[in-house]
Amino acid sequence: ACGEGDGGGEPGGAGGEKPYVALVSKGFQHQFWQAVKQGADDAAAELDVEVTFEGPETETEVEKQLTMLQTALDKNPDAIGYAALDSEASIPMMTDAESRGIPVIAFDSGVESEVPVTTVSTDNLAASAEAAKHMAELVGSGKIAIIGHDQTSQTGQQRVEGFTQYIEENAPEIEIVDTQYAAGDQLKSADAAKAILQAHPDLKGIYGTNEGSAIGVVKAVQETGKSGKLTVIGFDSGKAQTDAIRDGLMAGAITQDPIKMGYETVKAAVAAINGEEVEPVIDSGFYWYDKTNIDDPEIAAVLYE
Amino acid sequence: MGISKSFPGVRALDDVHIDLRHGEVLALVGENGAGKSTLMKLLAGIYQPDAGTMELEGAPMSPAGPRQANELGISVIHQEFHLMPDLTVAQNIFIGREPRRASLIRDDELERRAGLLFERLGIPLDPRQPVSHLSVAGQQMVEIAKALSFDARVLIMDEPTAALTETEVATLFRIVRDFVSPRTGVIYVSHRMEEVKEISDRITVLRDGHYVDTMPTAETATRQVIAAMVGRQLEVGVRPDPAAPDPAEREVVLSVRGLTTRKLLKDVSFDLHRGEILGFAGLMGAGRTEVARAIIGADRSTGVVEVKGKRVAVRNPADAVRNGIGYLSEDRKRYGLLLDQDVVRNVMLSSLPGMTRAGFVRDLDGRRVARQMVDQLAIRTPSVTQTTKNLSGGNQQKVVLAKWLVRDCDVLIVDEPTRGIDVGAKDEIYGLLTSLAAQGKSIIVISSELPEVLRLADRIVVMCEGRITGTLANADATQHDIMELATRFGADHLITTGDAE
Amino acid sequence: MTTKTTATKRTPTRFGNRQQLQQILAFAGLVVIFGFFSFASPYFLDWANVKGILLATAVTGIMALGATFVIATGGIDLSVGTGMTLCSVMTGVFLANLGLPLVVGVLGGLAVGALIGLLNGLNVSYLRLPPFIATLAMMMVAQGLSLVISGTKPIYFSDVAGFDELAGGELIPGLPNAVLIFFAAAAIAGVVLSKTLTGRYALSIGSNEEATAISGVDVRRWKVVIYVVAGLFTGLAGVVMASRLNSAQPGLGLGYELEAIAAVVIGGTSLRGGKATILGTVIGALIMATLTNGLRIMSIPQEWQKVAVGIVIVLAVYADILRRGKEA
Amino acid sequence: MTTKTTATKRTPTRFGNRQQLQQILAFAGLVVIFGFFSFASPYFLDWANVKGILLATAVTGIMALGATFVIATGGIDLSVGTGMTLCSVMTGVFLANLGLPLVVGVLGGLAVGALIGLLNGLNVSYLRLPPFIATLAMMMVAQGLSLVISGTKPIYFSDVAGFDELAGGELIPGLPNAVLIFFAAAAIAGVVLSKTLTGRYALSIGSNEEATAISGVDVRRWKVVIYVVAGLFTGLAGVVMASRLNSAQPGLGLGYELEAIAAVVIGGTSLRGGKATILGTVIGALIMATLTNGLRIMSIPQEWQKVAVGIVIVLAVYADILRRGKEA
Ligand SMILES: Nc1ncnc2c1ncn2[C@@H]1O[C@H](COP(=O)(O)OP(=O)(O)OP(=O)(O)O)[C@@H](O)[C@H]1O
Ligand SMILES: Nc1ncnc2c1ncn2[C@@H]1O[C@H](COP(=O)(O)OP(=O)(O)OP(=O)(O)O)[C@@H](O)[C@H]1O
Ligand SMILES: [Mg+2]
Ligand SMILES: [Mg+2]
Repeated sequence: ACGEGDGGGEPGGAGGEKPYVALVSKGFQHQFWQAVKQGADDAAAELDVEVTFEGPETETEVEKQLTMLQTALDKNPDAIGYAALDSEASIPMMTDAESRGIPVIAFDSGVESEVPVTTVSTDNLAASAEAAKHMAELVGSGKIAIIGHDQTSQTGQQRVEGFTQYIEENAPEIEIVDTQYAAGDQLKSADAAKAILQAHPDLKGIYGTNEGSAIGVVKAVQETGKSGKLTVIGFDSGKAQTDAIRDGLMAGAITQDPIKMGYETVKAAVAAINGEEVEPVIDSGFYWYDKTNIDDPEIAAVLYE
Repeated sequence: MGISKSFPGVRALDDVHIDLRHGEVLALVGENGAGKSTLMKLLAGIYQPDAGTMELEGAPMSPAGPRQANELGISVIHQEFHLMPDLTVAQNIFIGREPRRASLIRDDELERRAGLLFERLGIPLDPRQPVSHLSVAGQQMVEIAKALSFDARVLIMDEPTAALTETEVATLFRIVRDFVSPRTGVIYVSHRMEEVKEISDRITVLRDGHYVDTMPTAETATRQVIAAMVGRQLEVGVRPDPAAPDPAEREVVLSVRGLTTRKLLKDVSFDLHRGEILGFAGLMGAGRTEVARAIIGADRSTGVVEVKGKRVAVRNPADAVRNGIGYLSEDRKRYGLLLDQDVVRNVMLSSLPGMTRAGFVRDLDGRRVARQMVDQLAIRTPSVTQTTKNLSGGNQQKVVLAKWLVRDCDVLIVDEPTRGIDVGAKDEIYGLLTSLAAQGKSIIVISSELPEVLRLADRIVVMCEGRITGTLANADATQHDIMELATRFGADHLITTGDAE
Repeated sequence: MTTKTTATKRTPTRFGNRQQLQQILAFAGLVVIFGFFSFASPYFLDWANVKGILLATAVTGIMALGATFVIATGGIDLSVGTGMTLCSVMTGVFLANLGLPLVVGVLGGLAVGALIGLLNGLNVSYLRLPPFIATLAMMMVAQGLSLVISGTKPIYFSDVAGFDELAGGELIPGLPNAVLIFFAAAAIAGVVLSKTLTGRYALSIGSNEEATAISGVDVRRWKVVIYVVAGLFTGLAGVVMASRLNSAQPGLGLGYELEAIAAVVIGGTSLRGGKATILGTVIGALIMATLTNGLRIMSIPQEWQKVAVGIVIVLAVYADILRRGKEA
Repeated sequence: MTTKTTATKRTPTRFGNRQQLQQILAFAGLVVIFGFFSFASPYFLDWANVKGILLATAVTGIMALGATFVIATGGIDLSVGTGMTLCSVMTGVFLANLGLPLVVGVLGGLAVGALIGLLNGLNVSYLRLPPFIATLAMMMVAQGLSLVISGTKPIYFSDVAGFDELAGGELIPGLPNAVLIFFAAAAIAGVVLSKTLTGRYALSIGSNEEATAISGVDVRRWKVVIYVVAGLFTGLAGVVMASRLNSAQPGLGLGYELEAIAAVVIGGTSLRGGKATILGTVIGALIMATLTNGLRIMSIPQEWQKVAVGIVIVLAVYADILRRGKEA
């Protein structure tokens, strides 16, 4: 990615003076993506660049996202941040970006292409294995279930896969009896979790793979009056989830560091615009948090309301 | 063994037989709901008989559907229109028979054929016009043209003239006479006895789903036919002596001044007095319906409408009804009925707010009123909760009339009020309207049947081309006078019969 | 006057009875589905599970009640889903942000629903927009406004005492209030549809709008009223949703409109208008929720669940058509 | 024979001409929107961006073409979105998994679309299911099957030489094939709608189904044909989508049906049936894509974009209604 070519390297963007970084994410109305946006905005203020942020409604809308990416390219930004819903579908556009001389920073998940100068992401497989590790410790043995948030996206699949793999390899006495998906919708996740609880009255734990799923599970446990009898493990944060952990309804959850993810993405983009070297992979990290460490400054900093 | 056909709760036809001879016009008459249309639908393959057989030129015939009936040479003009409003006239006529080249429809050829057909029949319609732009009479003409576009041996016409004025009826009769040949025949269903007299060779009478008799037209008096239809002697009423004092001297209830619409009406002005029946006569398209629609605010117009001396702003029919003006449309299917709802709901529709208590609709009242109306108008229906779609044409018309009788407006505008209603009931309705006027209601009767206008009206307004060409007191009016006023604008006849040249 | 009244003697059944019979029979599909799952899974008939099904029906069910009115006129309401969300969010603003009293907040939520309905109604009546377009636009506007107003963050009711009891409490022990509210709303909707001018005119307009207008009904005004009534149900759904989640989730709602409309249509209401029953809508909503629940209880893989639901809907509606065909 | 025909005299313009005029005027809304954005953003009128808009229109546009036929009959097709996905996935199975020749795979994709249409048509015609229900069920079944068949993972065409060129190549330099295919499909759809029996009967059925049947048209059979035609367009959309993404994404598709139907309705086709124009549908699809693109180019925050799109749709359709009202 270098600044040669017609217009691509010139300071473009809406303002015309500040460098302009367009971020195309996987979503925009979920709390997680809003936190990424916040990190990006922080960096933008700090580094004096202009940032826009958008993403499709759900994490299945690969084509919508490509159209967004296309529009973003047409706005002639100085750099692009891109969280690919499909790691291959955007390859032609990566080439397009390269030919226009616009550097690309991948975030959240990678792209099957040499074009992105770096990838800022959480290792979802490792993160969900961490969730599994805690589940195994807390449950010991018996039946557990998973409420997934998305059956087809890479993230959605990895959050289930990493968890399942860990249980299979490290906790043979635990059985995953069911995995249902409910689109991250709290109400639908609650209904799904209740149905599973009904079918498996001796269930000992449920893992929800994102904020909506996890809160839905908590709701289900509350509504079936099984509070305390069941180990609930969640993912991401948000007020409802942190409250549930404080109240003991949820044993704990994995949090990524979305703010850092957004921040690092923009920081890397600015570095690329200025022609500086960037690390090929930037790990934005993840943490396990529960009642005991929820108020640690290190954790509190990465949790969003 | 005759033909039988039942519907839930109704035995529409019970052991009925008719025979149509080569080269004749057979009239089929009977009261509303006698089963005429049902019989015609059996011949057309729309219904299958429960029992009985049909033969065509000696060979057994049982059309499984309308198309098969067409192929057998049976062509039908149904009482209810079967038109596609969004398609053009030509597209409607040739639906299912589109000329094609390389599987593409040739609309130019379609229009040419339709044009030729209209020329042959003397029907002044534009083949390229969408049917939704046509008046009821225009739609009826399309149906007629469509039926005649087939190479038919048997032509069935179920009340084809109900929406037509005399000039078009003359055209139609010429068409029928042209059609009849030694290898063809016509079955003609009508409630208009003069027409039956004029056009038919024999008359078959149905009553209550049963066969009554077949009589040669030339040797039968109308009185006898009517007696056979209703099963007793019936006095056909004459216009009662004009009420005294002359209604035209009472106070004006509705005054219309300078009513003008962009499309047709020019400066229409008239007064309607209390207790008066005002007739509106004119040819098809003269604008009588337009006057009514303009008054009730269904169409945009300029001009002044005063009710009891006070100027009123009528922006929509709801305003009109609020001011005591009700309008019964000539197009009962489109503007009259809730076809998929029952008699009770139809009858209650205009009067609903008056039939509530504490905001709740009193359905018992509605049912009582509906029963009353069913009795009063002799509506033939298995129950007041029958869906109106399943009623015979004439009975549907009675339901619409009942709706307005229940509403009890001071001014009632009735547009072709007896369309499709049998002779007996017609007289009942005439009596009813006359007694309403006697009670002090004011009524405007728009009708294409001059005898009807002459029978009912105190005064007659004649229209031509959107203008009022004259107002006649009934005593002075003759059919001839009216026709002259109705064709005031010279050679501009809407439909001219072939021999007029 | 003639006295020929062969008519009345030809009525074998009283219509009233027949209609009741029909509606009772409409349960059949639901009963078969229930029977099947009870047989297939020992857990299905537990009261806890039945309660779960009812609870899952409540929110979509309330939306479907409102949609029934609009569909009765021959229209369609695509704004029920995100409209419901906007009502939740506004309830959140009233209660959690502004700290208004509970009753005021709840009424406020309903009022927002009525306002959504009012705008839909005005657009349909006076701008003569097709209902599909008017409510599609409203669907987008409501979705956008929910996000703008909430700042794309959930609004929590944790500090609003008693709000979660609204839907989650059990006035009748064992039966969550959400379900109670749904049934009460259904009863009201039933009366409104069949016994008030609003309902009657909705059906008349759906049956034949032009004839209704010529009969002296101010169709435009009544259409607005009908959409406002639908909006009130949307508002109620929003409040119940917010109470159930004890938070207003601005991102939710899209897709609920299809579920609600599906419930209405499965219940036998015709999208062409003129025919609608509230009992049908309730049953339609129950069928949808029961199917989803039953298949989950049986641990059918998610992807097959979709296929199964699709097929069962076809069968259920076809059975209903056969049954009605026989009676007619 | 008289030649004075009052009826003709009152029809000033030939129907054909007027309709053409109307369609040309329908561009107005689009032109205004285009004009506004060109003024508002310097990047908007770049060929690259216009190309982007056209590309974004292509897939939904092709689906909308098919939906136009169903809507012309007075029906609705909710299965275009996930049906399209199933066609992508099956194309993937044919080409990537089974390694069939390119042409066979593409025709196979279309055939799957036709099969979806066939099932919809049979359900609507012979089981007499309301189109809403039949296609809703198909929407679910297709979604489920896409996931089942693909094993919930995308199928990549990386090894299928030339497949991505299908949509991504540029036969006419500067214009992606996807756009070319869309325009070609629109031309074909236009001819089919206005010049073949399929189209004529679709409009006729939508205008008055009973009358069409009584006129001797085998309505049930033709409805099946019409749904199959719609299905073929769904299939084409699936192939183009797969080629554009160079992969079949099984999770995609839900929600596209609303966009497609919206494009049709914005284009002036009535959901009551009987009235439909292909040019309208194309314009409708372009309006939707242009709006979304323009607002993005202007960097309007995403939540406000929704609100703006909703309002502009109301305005555009209202302007269209006013214009048509004046002419009538
Ligand atoms: N589809 C139907 N379902 C139920 N009843 C029907 C149906 N069609 C007709 N009927 C009933 O059958 C009887 C005969 O109806 P039909 O239409 O043949 O009468 P008609 O002689 O044509 O009367 P009109 O002069 O009023 O047109 C009527 O009582 C009518 O209510
Ligand atoms: N809904 C309509 N749309 C368009 N044109 C119409 C409509 N109704 C009537 N017209 C046309 O307006 C003209 C005036 O018709 P109108 O109905 O007022 O005449 P009329 O005197 O009542 O005669 P009739 O009812 O016998 O046709 C006719 O030429 C008719 O074709
Ligand atoms: Mg009849
Ligand atoms: Mg008239």
